[in-house]
Amino acid sequence: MFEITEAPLDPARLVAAVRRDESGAVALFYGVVRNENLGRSVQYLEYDAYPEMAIKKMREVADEVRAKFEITDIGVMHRTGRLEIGETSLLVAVSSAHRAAAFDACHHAVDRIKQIVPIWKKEVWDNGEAWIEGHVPGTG
Amino acid sequence: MFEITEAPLDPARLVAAVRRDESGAVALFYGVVRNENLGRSVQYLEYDAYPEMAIKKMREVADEVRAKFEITDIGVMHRTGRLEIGETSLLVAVSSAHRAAAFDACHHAVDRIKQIVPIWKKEVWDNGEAWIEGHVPGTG
Amino acid sequence: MSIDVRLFAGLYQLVGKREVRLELPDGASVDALREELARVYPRVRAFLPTLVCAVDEEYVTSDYVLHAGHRVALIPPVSGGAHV
Amino acid sequence: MSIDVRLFAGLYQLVGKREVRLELPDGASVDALREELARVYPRVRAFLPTLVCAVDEEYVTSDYVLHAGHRVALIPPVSGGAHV
Repeated sequence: MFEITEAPLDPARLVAAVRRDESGAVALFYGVVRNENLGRSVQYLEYDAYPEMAIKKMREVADEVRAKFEITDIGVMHRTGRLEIGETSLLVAVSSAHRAAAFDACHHAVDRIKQIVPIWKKEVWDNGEAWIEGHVPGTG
Repeated sequence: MFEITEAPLDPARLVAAVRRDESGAVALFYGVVRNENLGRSVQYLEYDAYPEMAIKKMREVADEVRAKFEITDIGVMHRTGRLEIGETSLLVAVSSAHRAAAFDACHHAVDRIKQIVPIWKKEVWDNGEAWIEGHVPGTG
Repeated sequence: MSIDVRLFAGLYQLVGKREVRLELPDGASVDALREELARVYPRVRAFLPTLVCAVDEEYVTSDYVLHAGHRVALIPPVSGGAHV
Repeated sequence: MSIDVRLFAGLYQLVGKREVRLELPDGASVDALREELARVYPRVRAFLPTLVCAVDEEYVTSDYVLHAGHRVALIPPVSGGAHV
């Protein structure tokens, strides 16, 4: 399951989608809007995405993770639009027979998503705003 | 939040309990009943616990994890009684400012819970059953 | 002294009780308590080597000296969580 | 040839449009496209070095040759997920 949506993310739906009867472990990662970044007090975030390509790149990350770790399934959801402090922007769920693979694969997936999936966030403070420039995605 | 309960576990309640406004990441681990173990087809599991001591040992694991990793909070829930394939027996949630600490702390907590928290599972197959002997908890 | 001992998991199933009261001499150790349990319930003897004792919700060693009023439990090897 | 270019995030905010149509000679490269964008919208020039081009939802290099019909987007440095 790979989704880009303006609606609040539903972790239960994602976990149900990745769990198999042979899965003994599910690792679920929440990326959450926090109230501070680099010393600046954050009011809220705004996310923009290139949805068609973001879904394609999420699938690419999933394929990479499946090749590298022994997992039963992986799913990713990312929210767009305005998000308040404490709201969830990113969910990554990995199911696996054993816990180590679930943790490692989920961590790796989060790292790769932040590197290659075309999604952007704008920080809004009380006295200004800025689009955050993260990774320049490679062409390889 | 540390709980032992016969009721189905509620991950949303646990995540809400550990999240802080300064948390940018939550790692949530689900231990799930799977349909097979060591080549035997599992019908269902039954969990027993020493609840007062299990809660005490969960808190001990949490203190250990807090001392070792930079996290904002940790919570653990374990279910007891009869659990069917696909049901969740264990939830461990860790919130943190940054993702690496959340993943590492959550993984470490799951390892330690399995070593020292007085909880036991019985596997039931179509032709028998056995209490699973895992770790002999140390006295140190 | 009388010591009430809580039992769990396979040990509970073997003995058929959640708690047993054992009579022990004052100053008896955890080892003596295990021996007394096996004397009263011979079918648990095979399991004795793997049983750890908890006193007041803390794991203790075999030479730990018990007192009346201690909350005592015998803990088989633990196996919480999933098969992962 | 006419190429429609999709814009996102800071680049969208700077240009004020989700998509711009650029006129380019046949066989123009991604570099030429970026130059043309900066000619029409001079305020994007400072951002050119960090923009990666995507063609048909795949990242391409600066010398990639564009064709009419390509789905083209300019991608600022990505920053999905949380600050973690």
